[in-house]
This record gives sequence, structure tokens and C-alpha cells, in this order.
Amino acid sequence: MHDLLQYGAGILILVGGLLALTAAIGLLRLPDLYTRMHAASKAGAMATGLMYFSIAITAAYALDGAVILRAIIGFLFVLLTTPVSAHLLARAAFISGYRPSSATVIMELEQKDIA
Amino acid sequence: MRFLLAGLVLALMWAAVTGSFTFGNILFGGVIGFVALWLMRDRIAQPTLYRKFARAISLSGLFLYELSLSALRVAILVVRPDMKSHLKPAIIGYPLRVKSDREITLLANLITLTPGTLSVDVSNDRKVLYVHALSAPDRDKLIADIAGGFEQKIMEVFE
Amino acid sequence: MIETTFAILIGVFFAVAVYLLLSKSVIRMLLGITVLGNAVNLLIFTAGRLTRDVPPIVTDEEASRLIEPFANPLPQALILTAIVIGFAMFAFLLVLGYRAYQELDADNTDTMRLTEPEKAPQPPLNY
Amino acid sequence: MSGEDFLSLAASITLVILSIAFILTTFRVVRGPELADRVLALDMLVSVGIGFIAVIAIKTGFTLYLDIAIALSLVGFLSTVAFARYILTHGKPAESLKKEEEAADA
Amino acid sequence: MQDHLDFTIVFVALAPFLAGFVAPLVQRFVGAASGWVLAIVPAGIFVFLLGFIAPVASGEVVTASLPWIPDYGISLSFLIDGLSLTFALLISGIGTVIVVYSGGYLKGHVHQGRFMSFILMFMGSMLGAVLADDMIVLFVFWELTTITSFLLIGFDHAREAARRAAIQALVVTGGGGLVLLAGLVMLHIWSIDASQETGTWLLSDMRENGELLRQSALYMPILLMVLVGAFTKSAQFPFQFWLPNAMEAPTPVSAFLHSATMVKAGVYLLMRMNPLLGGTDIWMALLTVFGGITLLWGATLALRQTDLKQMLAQTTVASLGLLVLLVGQGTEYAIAGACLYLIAHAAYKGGLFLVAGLIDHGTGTREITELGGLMKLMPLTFAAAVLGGISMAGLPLTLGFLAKEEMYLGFSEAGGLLPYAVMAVAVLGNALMMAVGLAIAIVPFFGGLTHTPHHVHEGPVSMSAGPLLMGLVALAGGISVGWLGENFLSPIAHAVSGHEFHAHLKLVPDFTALPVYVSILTWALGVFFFWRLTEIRTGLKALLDAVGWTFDKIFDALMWGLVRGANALTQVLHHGRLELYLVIVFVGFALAVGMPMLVHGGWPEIGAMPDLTFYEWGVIAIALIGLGAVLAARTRLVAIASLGIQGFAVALIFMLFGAPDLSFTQFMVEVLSVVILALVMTRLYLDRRDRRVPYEMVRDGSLAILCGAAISVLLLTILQYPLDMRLTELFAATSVPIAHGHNVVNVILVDYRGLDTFGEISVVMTAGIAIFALIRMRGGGKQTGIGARKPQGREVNRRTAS
Amino acid sequence: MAASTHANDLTALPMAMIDHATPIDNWLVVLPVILCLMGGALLLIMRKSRGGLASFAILITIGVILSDAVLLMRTLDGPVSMTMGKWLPPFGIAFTADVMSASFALAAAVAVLAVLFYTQAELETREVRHGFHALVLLLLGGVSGAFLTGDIFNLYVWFEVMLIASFGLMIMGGRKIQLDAAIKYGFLNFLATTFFLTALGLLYGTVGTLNMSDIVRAAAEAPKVPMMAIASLLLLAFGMKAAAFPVNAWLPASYHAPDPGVSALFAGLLTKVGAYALLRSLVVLMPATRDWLEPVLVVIAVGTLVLAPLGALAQTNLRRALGFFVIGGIGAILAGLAIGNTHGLQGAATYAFNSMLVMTAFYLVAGLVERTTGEVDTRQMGGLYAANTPLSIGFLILVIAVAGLPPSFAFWPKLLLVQGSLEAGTNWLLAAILINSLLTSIAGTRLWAHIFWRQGRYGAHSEEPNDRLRPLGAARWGFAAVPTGVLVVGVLLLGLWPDPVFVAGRKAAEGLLNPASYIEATGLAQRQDPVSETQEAMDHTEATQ
Repeated sequence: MHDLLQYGAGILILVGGLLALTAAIGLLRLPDLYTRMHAASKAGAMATGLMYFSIAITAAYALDGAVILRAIIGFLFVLLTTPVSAHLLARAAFISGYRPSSATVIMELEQKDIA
Repeated sequence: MRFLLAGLVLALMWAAVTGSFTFGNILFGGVIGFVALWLMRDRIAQPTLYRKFARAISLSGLFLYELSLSALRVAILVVRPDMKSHLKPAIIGYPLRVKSDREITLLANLITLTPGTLSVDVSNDRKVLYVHALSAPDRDKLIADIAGGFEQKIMEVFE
Repeated sequence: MIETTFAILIGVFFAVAVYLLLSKSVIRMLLGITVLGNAVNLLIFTAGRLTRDVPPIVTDEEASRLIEPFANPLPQALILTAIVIGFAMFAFLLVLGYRAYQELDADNTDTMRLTEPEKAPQPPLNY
Repeated sequence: MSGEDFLSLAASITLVILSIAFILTTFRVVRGPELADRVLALDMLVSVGIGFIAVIAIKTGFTLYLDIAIALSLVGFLSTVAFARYILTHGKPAESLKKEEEAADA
Repeated sequence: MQDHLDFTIVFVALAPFLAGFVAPLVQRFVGAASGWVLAIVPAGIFVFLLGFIAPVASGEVVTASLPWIPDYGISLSFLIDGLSLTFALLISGIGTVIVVYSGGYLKGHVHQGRFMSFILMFMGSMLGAVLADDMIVLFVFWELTTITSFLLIGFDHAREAARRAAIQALVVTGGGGLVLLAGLVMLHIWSIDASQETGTWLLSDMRENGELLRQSALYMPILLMVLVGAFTKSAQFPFQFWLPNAMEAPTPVSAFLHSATMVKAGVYLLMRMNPLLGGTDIWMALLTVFGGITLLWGATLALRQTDLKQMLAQTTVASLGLLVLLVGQGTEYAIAGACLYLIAHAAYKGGLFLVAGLIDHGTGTREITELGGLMKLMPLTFAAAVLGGISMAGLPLTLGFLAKEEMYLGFSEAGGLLPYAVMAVAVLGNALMMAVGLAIAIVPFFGGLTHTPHHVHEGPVSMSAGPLLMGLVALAGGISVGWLGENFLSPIAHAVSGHEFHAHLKLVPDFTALPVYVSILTWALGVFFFWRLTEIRTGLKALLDAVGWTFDKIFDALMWGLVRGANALTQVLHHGRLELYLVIVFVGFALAVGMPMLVHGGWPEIGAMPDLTFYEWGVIAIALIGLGAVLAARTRLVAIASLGIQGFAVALIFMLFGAPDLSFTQFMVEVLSVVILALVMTRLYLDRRDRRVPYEMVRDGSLAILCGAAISVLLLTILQYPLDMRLTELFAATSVPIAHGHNVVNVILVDYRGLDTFGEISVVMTAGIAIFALIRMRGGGKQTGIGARKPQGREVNRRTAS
Repeated sequence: MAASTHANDLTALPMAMIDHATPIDNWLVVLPVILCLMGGALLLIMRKSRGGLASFAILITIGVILSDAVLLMRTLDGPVSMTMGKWLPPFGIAFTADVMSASFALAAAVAVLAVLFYTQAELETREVRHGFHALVLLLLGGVSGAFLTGDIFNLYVWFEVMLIASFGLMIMGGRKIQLDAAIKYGFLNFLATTFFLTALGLLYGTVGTLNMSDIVRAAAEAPKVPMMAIASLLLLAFGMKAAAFPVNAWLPASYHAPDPGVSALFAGLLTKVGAYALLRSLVVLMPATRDWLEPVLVVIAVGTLVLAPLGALAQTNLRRALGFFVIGGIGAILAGLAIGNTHGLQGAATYAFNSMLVMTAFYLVAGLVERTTGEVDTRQMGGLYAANTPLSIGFLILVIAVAGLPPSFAFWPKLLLVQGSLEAGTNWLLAAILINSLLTSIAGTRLWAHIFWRQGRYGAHSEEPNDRLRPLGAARWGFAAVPTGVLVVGVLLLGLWPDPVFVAGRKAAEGLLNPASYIEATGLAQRQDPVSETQEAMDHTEATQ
């Protein structure tokens, strides 16, 4: 049982690490702020979430309630805060005049709509 | 009875958070929990609470699933050598059905975490949510996805 | 020895800090102050010798004491104090730089010459 | 291979991966080009940092690290919000100041 | 009884100071009569001291001592022997006259009270200096005379000349005093070495060991230092220039300073030191040469002057030279001559100065060429002038004559060629001085009455009584030779030479001996010079104009050079460019850290490749990237963001090496720093380019590398030694059982080293106030920092800025 | 279960812990610091009424003075040490006071008291509301802490308390010139404390301990070359704080910028802490590095002594000129340090004590002069001699005091320095000390001549009376003159009756040269190897259970 949990935790952190890596790659490769934000807020948040989760798993064997609870709280916290910050940042960037890259195919929002 | 149960759960959570399962600590958590419950007794006395709770769980489940999916898609997208050709970013005006600020916020946040979408802003009249999509070949399909998925669930939770 | 690498790294930190501090620009100097603070903290940390991974936290309830190996806690306590103090100082200097920029219209220390005017008058040559 | 060994190995590998991610993100911080890009990258940097801490927590078994990670999440979030607010209120400088700087250069 | 005496004598030295404190009050209450009232103090002292004449004449040395600084071996020790008693009597006697005189001279002056205060304090300082036995007490009073004379000379402060003279006097005598201090302390150190004990500060304790001192290696430096002190004070060449300038002071001050006090202090010191330092060839050579030059210099320049006070001042220089020369001879008669001359000079010179003051007061001018025919209108003044003049000329029946006889006897007794040569110098000097004396006593009073600024009138009694009295003393001293010889000359010469001395003064000179004829020669020369006075004066004026520079001008040039040089130097050292200040600081840093190893070796050994894991390398790489980016950053935001990166890397390092608390704090601080920096600083303009020119970049870069390398190497060296882990061991062992904390770092912070945390909290709290004040206090308010007159304040600020 | 066994351990650890209650009078050692910091915090909380704040601050300062005075009395019989908390040094932080630290703390508190009275006249309401008095008390707290602590890292903390409080005071008023001054002051001083921290890190890495008494023991066995570098670094850091040549640029750049009261406070307190730290660290802690540092010290001391009065000579801004006098005083202290024998150190300690009082008084007098003339430039002043007798007397006494001439108290330390340098044969220092006195008296008397003697302002009409003078008048300014006068008279009286200070100075110097009693006070001498003894005691306890 213990081994199993450890394998699980190991796989989870590996996946999380890889997700973080891809998020970083995305951050580098994607053309503009909004697209990069997809990478950071989704893959990034997921990566962090997985890390917390694997801590919860490693603690599960010892039945360390405090740690599990805290890990879950951390996980929830990341899920709650990442979209908020991403949304705020996107909004701020747009209002301050940050144009999406020329690759954008549909463009329904104009500055005047929200000014 | 429900009141007692909730109090007990709160006491155990307190113990877990503080990391000490001694009797004194649990008792202390219980006292705090009961005080808190007593202070907000009006709000939890509603019969719909449990139904709402169940729906919230359901929403969370959907959300987690979508999140994993979206993370995976982004990951796959960015590691493709031919990323540029698969990338079709768009900003789409999504007509809102939910009304309250609370709901809009929640929806906007959830949209941000779902595959390929990211909420940018709400129009001044609170009728349109502008969404940025990573890859949106088809505008209407995207709108339909959102309307049928998260917005529906949120409306259920908040009725 | 792990410390060797860190000694060199600390040297780099110091060098960068010195270079920034000499830059005549208040903002760059502030960056230099921060880097220097980090350099000194790392220096104390390294001077107290390095131990991988093991924080000085007692986990073994039976022994009720730290069991080798463990990281040296004393430098950590010192650095903790130093970090907080350094941050307070940094915050003050930052606001000071900002106010100076507002009032003196410059970020260039070469042009801030109110206290020591460029051509200090010579005292009169009489008694 | 026992679970313990695997976990330890996975942790080490993850640390390596995270280091690479960290460096890549760093590039974005440095490259910009806009303030918003950097803020985003810094936010990501915090995320990777949290990952780092979490992995070390698993590796060493000290749960104290968990608290650090949570606190860091909080701080990272707050800083991003603060930056966003800043961009919102002082958004213009991001581009116009750059032009000023270029003008000053010329 | 002795206790009682101790207190009394110490009180004598201090009483003038007390009187000085109350003088302004007295002046306010009694007005013009203050001179008479305040004169009670010096007169009382004079009378008190008269009582010592008999015991001192009988060979007794009265000492008095009160503890002052027992821990340092310094006591308020005073000694009354022939020398100090004579000086003290002169000082207090003339002081009485001067105080009375000042009451009239400065009547109605707005600062008369202040003046009285200064002059009394000055008198006290002189009294203290001559009575002191303890070297440090002597020095304290010595410097007090410098300070009080500074105030007296600059009394007429509205005129620049007075200010200049005061500063000049202070610089010369004060500077000499400092050298003297070193000499005195060295003397004390010698006494430690000599006695193998705690040593002594008392001159009377050392007198017996003069021989030992003269053989010691310390003799030479001590001698030179003491001589510098004495020469500056007594206006010996080349320091003579300050004295004539000191004439800027009101006349009573000049009279006092130049007759019995201040300038005589140097002579006093030489006489006092004679038993200790005197008698060697070097002593004799130095004193003779400098004294002789000073004598001729002063006497010659005196002829060139037309201002009565200037003439007198220059002759004072000459007299001082003569005194120094005589002391330097060391023979019994020379010393006796010096002693007599000292008394004579004090009496007549004081009187003549007061006469000059009277003439000034009565006519409004002191130019000898503008004066004439005053005899009828100012009879008392004339009488006083004649009395002083004949004493100065050294005519028989006066003290001056006796002194001259004695000194010539001193030269002729010595035998050999050299003393005769010295005697020739003395004769010439005396003759020149005689000419001046005659000029002052005769020219203003005979001939036709000239037109003067004031309507000519005799001064009040308070003013004319003094000079008359002093002239009479000079005469009476010359007549009562027996009493004088027994009661003054013998004890004073005893004190100066250190052995018994029997006076042999006679009213009628011994016509069988050489001195009388030398005196006659002197008179003849003097009359000749007086006869040709105008020609000599014109000739000298032409000569001096041809030379073009004076010591005065040199002094000024030195002062301005000093000010200009100081200004230039300060511009170089305190240029106001922060980055250059920092360059110096970092050069210091590199030297401090690097030099010990460069000089003493001890380079660290760099072992094998360090066994870092890959991710540790990664973290280090991140730190380096961050640092590089901070350096390369061309915009503020990049710089700030890069700063965040290196901070994160540091936090990660802390985490990897077992310091979670640190790591956490570092993360927090780093994020906060970056956020605040970005929020506050994005408004600031960060120049794209570094403002440094390439040369500066190279300089700063190499300095930075040096600093970094030095600290690396030093750290490596330190890391080669094992670290004493006692403290850590104890923390590890006791944290849980006694301090009840599992996180040892926290336990250290709050328990073992709780006080640090206390201070740290204070810092944060204070920083809060400071930042708040910084942000909230903008402009407005007072601008000068002096709390008032705002509009002009701004002006001041701008001035400082431009 | 755990608790019971641990209770036994408490009694088994006499070697590392205090086994008896700290005597009440030992609390005196920390009392000044505690009073100041608590007072500062309280002042922050109640920043409403103006008079109330000042009175409270004054009350606290009087309390500090009293406790310092009693402490000084106690230390005359030997150093006093006390440990905060239950851990004996070197594990806990000890406050250890000897004669030098106690007398310095006393002088600092007296200077602060004078300034508090003086600033009553000068302060604006907004300065009071922005925490002026709290900052002053915190500054005093930092200074007292620095003087009294016996732990070198703790010393660093107090340095920082002092520094940040001085930052706050420096910008109090918010004038442009203050901001400029604060930039220079801030960066250079913060660098100095950072260097101190660097040296501390290296020192810990070498000797493994932080308690000063313990360092004395450990430093004797420590490797020589690193200790030299550490000592050099400490010299640099403290030299910067003390404004020693050539790293003293911050002082003339900043001291004339803030209000005169604040300048006075800085002049009295700040540099002396640096000087104290130099004396403590280089003489007591690392005597072995003396050979290495001595030539450097001589050069620094000579440079400081000679260049400082030249700087004063070159200034037209009164308080800036005074800044150079402060530096000159530091030169004297450094000379004593470089001389290094009993008389030299006695002179250095006594001079520092003297300089605290004299320089505070001098800046206060300068403030009154500025207030009376309405100018800061000496060329625009003039005519004060006729107009204001007390001010003239005060200024003159202080000129004499900075020049080190009798009868001012400053003469005595100069005398000691002269004797010390003659005994040690350091002729360069002797010459520099004398030249310093001469140049300082030139600069001082020139200031005096220009400000006081000259009738009018510099220029064509300098012989005409200055019509811009305003009498100190207004009651509050008259009141401000009182503490200044008291300070001046105090300096003079000390000069006339210096024996007590000589005794204190001698004990300070002996304590510096022979720290045995200092070490004994902390109890370290008796406990050779506290760790193993503690360990044995614990093992013993466990074995018996």
C-alpha cells in the first residue's frame, strides 16, 4: 500500500513537472500575451495542483490529517486564484492597449466596449 | 442534529489544520465551530442547502475534468513543432445568461480554466463576456459549449 | 566541497552588486543594494557551512533533539533577522529614491548636488 | 525498485525538469516585451517555485515546506493582482515610456 | 596652617577669574568708577604677595598644593620663589594700574564691562602661569593667556586689522603653545624614565636633576619644543611679527601685554627652565642667535615707525630679544642683568605705553610727526614720559641703568672674543632703543604746538596716576639699590641660575670697570641715533619698501594659501559625487578583504569538482542568469524582473540546503520588493544606457571583479578551517527539552537570541515611521531649517544649490 | 509524558542556563534600551498632543540618564553583565557594560535630553505628528543598545535601529536638500552596516561564536590571515560609521541638511558609536591583528586629523564646517586607537565622551546663530558679538573645545593622546594631533571672526552693523538656549574638574587592554567548556531516570 502510494505520488510529481515544463515552453513559443496566458494559467495551475496533490498522497499513508488538509487547501487555493489573476491581468492588459497578435482570427472586442 | 454533525466536522477540520489531534485542541475547535455555526445559523437553516451542495460537487467534478483536459491540450499544442498552424486565437463576445456579479465572476474564472478559453472582460452593460480562445475555428460551437456546460451548472447551483 | 561553488557564486553576487552600486543611477543602486543583501545572506549561510536538505527541525520525538546531519540553525536565525532588517532599509531607500526623483528631477546622483554644490564658494580671504 | 526509491528518483527528475522550466520562464521575464508579459512570466515563476518547494517537501519529508508553498501561492497571487491593478491604472507607461526611452536614446 | 596657605595661594591665582566673571555686573552698577572698584582685586593680590618678599629673600621657597586630578598626578601646585614672586608682583602691580587706567580710558564704551572682565581674566592667567609649579597647570594658564589676549587684541572687533592681529597672535602663540605642550609632556615622560617611578609633573621636583636631563637623549627634542613655545610667546625672530600688530588692542591692553605679561611669559619660561635645560652649548647658541637677531630687528624697526605705540611695540620686541640673549649667556651677571632689565622694562615700558595712550586720548593722534609742544598742556603726562624715557635710555639713577651695567658686566666677565661680539650687539640694540626712548620723551612735548584732531587736554587722574607711578618705581628701584638687590635680585637670580647669588648693586657705578664706559658708549650712540632720527627713518623706509615683503605679508600669504588650498582640497575630497565616494569605499573593501591574503599568503586550495546535483547547478544557473539580466537590463522593468529572478534563486538555494524558514522569508521579501519596486519605480526614468563612459565602466567593472574575487577567496580560506559548532550543538540538544520548540531556528529567534528579534521589530517599526514621514512630508513648511523667515529661506536654499 | 522528564533537565543544566534569578540591579544594563524602545513605541501610539509628546520623551530620557548614571557607578567597580532570558552567554545574548560603554551611553542620553529641550522651539507640528520624538527615542535606544550589548550580532541589530531612526530624522521636514543629503547618507551608511554584516558572517565562519567575550577567547586560536581580513573589514565598516578618512564623505554631505536639533543629535551620537565599535572590536576582540592594522590606522588617523580642519577652513556654510570638526574629533579618537597604549586609549575614550557633548552643543549653538542671523552662510552673518553676549561666550568656548585648548574639557584627552603618542613613539600621530589643534583653532577663530566680530555681512559694508539680526526673543527660543547653555557650561566645568572622567577613562582603557574582567562579568571565564558539561549533565539525568 505504501509503495503504491509512493509510486502514485512519484508519477504525479513527474506529470506535474512535465506540465510545468510545457507551460514554460508555451510561455516562450506562443505569440502574444493572451495565448501565453493559456499556457501559464492552465498548464501552470495544473502542475502546481498536481504537486499539492502528491503531497497529500504521501501524507495519506501516515494519516497525517493536518498535512492532507493543508495540501488540499493549497490545491484549492491554486485553482481559485489562478483564473482570477489571469482574468485580471488579461483585462488590464487589454484596457491598457495591449493588442493581440496579428494571428488572431476573430476579433469581436473593441476598446470602446469596455472603456 | 445536523447542527451537531456540522460542528463535529468543523472541530475535526480545525484539528487537522492546526496539526494537533489532542483532546484539548479538538474541544477548542469544536467550541469555535459551534460559535461560528451559531453566528450564521440563519443562512444554513435553508432546506436547499444540501441540494446546492450536491450540485456544487458536480460542478467541481466537471471543472476538474475540464481543467485536466485543457492542461493536456495546451501542453500538446505547445510542444508540436508545427504549433503555428494549429494556433487560431480569437476574441469572442459571449452573450451572458447569468445575471449576478457573483455568477459572472465564477463563470469567467471557470472559463479561464477550461480548454482553450480565457475570459478577457465583461462589457459595460454586463451582457457580453469577452472570451479569448486559443484555437477557435468555429465561433458558435464555442459559445454553445460554454452555454451548455459551465453556465448551465452555475445557474443550477445559484438558481 | 559544495561550499567552493557557493563561495564563487557569492563572489559573483558581490561583483554584480558593486557594479550596480557604482552606476550613478539611484534605481540601479537600489538593485545593487538588494543584490548585495542577498550576497551577504548567502555568505553568512555558507560561512555557517552547508548541509543538504535537512532543516534543523526536531522530528524524532524519542531523542527529543536534532540528530546529525542537520543544517546549522544559527546562521539561519541571523540571516532571518538580517533579511527583515535589510528589507526595511531597502523599502526606505526605495521611497527615498522616489521622493528624490520627484523633488530633484533626477535619478542621476551626479546631478544631485544640493548639499555639496558643484562650485563651493571659497570663504572670503579676510579676517 | 521500491516505492521509496522511485519517489526519490521521480523527485530528482522533477527537480531537473522544474529547473529547466524555471530557466525557460526566466527568459520570458527578461524578454518581455511588455510589462504584462513579464508579470505573467513572474506568476509562472512563482508557480514553478511552488512546485519546487512541493517536490522538496516530498523528497525530505518535512511538511514545513508545505506551509511555505501555500504562503508563496498567496503572495504570488497578490503580487499578480497588484501588478494587474498597476497596469490598469498606469497602463500607458508600458508602451509610451518605452517610446520615451527610445526617444531619449536618439 | 599649610592647608590655609594652600587655599590662599590657589585663591590668589583664581581670584582674578572670579572678578572677571562679576566684572560686567560691577561695571553695570558702578559705571565709570568700575576701574577703581575692580582694582581692589589686583591691588589686594599685590599687597598679599608683598608679604612674601621677606621670606623669599631669606631663601625660603613657598609652595602650595591642592589636589586637582589625582588620578593623573596633576595638582594645583604653586610655588613662590624669587622669580615667580617678582613676576607676580609685576603682574598684579601693573595690573592694578591698568585696571584703574582702563576705567578712565574706556569710559562710556559700550563694552567696558566685557573689557574689564577680559583684562582681569588675562591677569589671572598670567599670575597662574608664573606661579604654577605643575607643568600642566603652567600650560593651562599659558594657553589661557593666549585665549584672553586673543579677546583683548580683538577688542576693537569692528576693524579688520584688530581681528587680523588677534587671529595672528592666537595662531602664533597658540601654535607655539601646542609644541610646548609636547615638550612638557616629554619632560614628564623623561621624569618617569629617570626616576623609574610614576614620574612627576612638578618643575620643582625636576630642578635637581638638570644634569641628568642634559645628558639624556630626550634633551634635544625637549629643548627645541620648549624653545618654540617660549620664542613664539616672547615674539622672538622669526615669530616677532605678531607683537607689533597686537597694538590693535586698546592702549591699556598693549601696556599690560607688553610690559609685564604675555610676551614676558616666554622669558619667564626660559628663566624657569634655565636650571633644567640651560647651560649647554646648544642652549646658549640658540638663545644668543635668536635673541640677538630679535634685538637688532626690533630696535631697527622701532626707528622706522612714526606711531608712538608702534615704536614702543618694536622696542618691546628688541627688549625681549635682549632678555633672551642674556638668559642664553648663562653667566651669573648676565642673568642678574636679565632679571634687573626685566623689572626695569616692565616698569618703564608699561608707563610709556600709558603715556602714549594719554597722548592719544588727549590729542586724538599718536603720530609722532604730528605732535609737539604738549609739555605745558599735559604736564603730568610729560613727567611720566620723562621718567619712562630716562629709564629706557638707561641713564643713571634708573633701574634701566642698573640693568645695563649688570649685563655689560656679564659679558665682560665671561671673557673671550665671543662675549664681546655679543656685547657689541647688545650695545647697538640698547643705543637704538635709547634713541626711541628719547624720541618719545622729547619730541611730542617740545617745540611748537601742532594742530591735532582733539582739543589738547590732560587725562583724568585715573589715567595719569598710573604712568607716573610706574615711572617713579623705575626711578625708585634705581635708587634703592641695596633693598632691591637683597630682596629681588638675589632671590630671582637664585631661582633662575639654580644656585646662591649675592647681589652687589651699587648706586654709583664702579668707574674702574669696563661696563661704565660701555654704557657711556651706548649713550653716545643713542644720542647720535636720536639726532639723525629723521634720516634713519627715511632711509629705513626706503630700504623696507625696496625689499617689498614683510613677515606680515608672508603670514597673510600663508593664511590665504591655506584657505585656498583647503578649498581646493575639499573640492577634491568632498566633491559631492556619490559614485566616486562609493568607488573609494569599494576600493577600501577590496583592499581590506584581499590584502591580508596577498601579503601573508594562505591561499585556499581548490579541491576537486564540487559534487553538486544537476538541479543545484540549475538553481545556480538561474541565479547567474538573473544577475546577468540585471546587469544587462536596459529598461527598469527588465531590471526589476531580473532582480526577482536572482532573489528567487537565492530562496531556492536556501531551500535546497535545509533552511525552509529562510527560503520562505526570502520568497516573501523578494516578491514584495519586486512588487513595490515595480509599483513605485516604474514612474522613474531609467536610462536605457548606463550613464557611465567606457572608462568608468572599465574602472567599475574591474573594481567589482576585484571585490568579488577577494570575498570569494577569503570565504574559501575560511571554509578550509573547521567551524566550532558548540553553539549549534547546544541548540540542537536543548531546543526541545528546555525551550520546547521543534523548529530550532524559531527557537533561536525567540528564545536564545530573543533580543535580536526585539531589535529587528524596532527596525521595522522605525522604518514604518520613517517611510510614512518621508511620503507625507512634502515641501512647504520652513525651508532653511532655522525655523523662520520663509521667503529668504528659499533664497538661502537656492544659494546653496547654485 | 515528555514534560515531566524535561522538567528535570531544567535543573540539570546549570552550565548553560541561569540557575538563579538575575539580580534586580543587573537589569540596569538593559534598562536604558528597554526604556527607549518602549517609550518610542508608546509615543507612536499616542501622537496627538504636541506638548504631551515632548514631555513624555523628556521624561523617558531623564529615566535613561538616571539608569545610565547608576550603571556607570556600578561599572566603576567592574563590568556588569546580564542575560536576557535564561540562556547564559555564549548561547544567549548578554548585555555587558563596562565603564566605557556606560559613560558613552550616559553622554548620549544627556545629548538627547538637551536636543529634546532645544527642539521644542524648532519643531513644526507636522514633524511632531510624524513621529519626531519617537524617532529620537528609538535613535537613543539604538545607540544605547550598541554601547551596552555584549554580543556582536546584537550590536549589528542596534546599529540598524540607530541607522533607520537617523534616516527618519534626516528627512524630517522634507526639504529638497534633506532628500539629497539622505541619499548620500543613506547609501553610504547602509553600505557600512552591510560590510559589518559581511564581516560578522565571516567572523562566525571562523570562530563559531558571537558573544564578544567568547570571541576574545576564540580569536586567540583562530587562523591568523582570515582574522586580519575580518579585522580590516570591521575597520572599514566602523570607519565609515565613524567618518574616518577617506570614507567620511557622507558626513559633510549630510549633517548640515536637517534641522539644527537633528544635526546636533547626529553629531553627538552617530559617529561615536562607530568609534566605540572600533575600540571594542579592534582592541578587545582582535588584538592579534594589531600589527597588521597599525600602519593603516596611523595613516587613517593622520589623514583624518589633518584633513578635517582643512575642510572646516574651506566652508562657508556654518554647520557644514562644524561637520568637519566632528570628523576632526574622530581623528583624535582614531589616533588614540592607533597609539594603542593605556594613555592613548584613555585619551580616545575620554575624547569620544567629550566629543559627544561638545559637538551636540556646538550644533545647537549653530542653530541659534542661524536663527538669530536668519542665514546659513557665514558670509551673510556678522555682528553677533555686539548683539548677543551669551551666544558669543558659548561659541567661543566651543571653538576652544574643538581645538582642544584648555580650559575646555577637550584639552585633557588631547593631553593624554600627546602623552600616549610620545610614549609609543608614534611621532606622526603626535604631529598630526598638534597640527589638528592648530588648524582647528584657525578655522574656529575665523568662523568666530566672521560671524561674531565682523560687524556686518561680508562685502562692501562689513563695517556697518548687521541690520538683519533678530534677537532670540520669542520665549520658546529663549528656552531653547537654556539647554544649550547648560551643555556648554557642563563642558567647561568638566574641563575644570576632570578628575572623575580621568578615573573613568583610565578604567575604560584598562578594560580595553585587559578584557579579563569583561569576560569574567559574563561568567565565561568560569565555564571552560559549557557544551560538554551541559551534555554530561543531561546524560547524567537521563541515566538516573
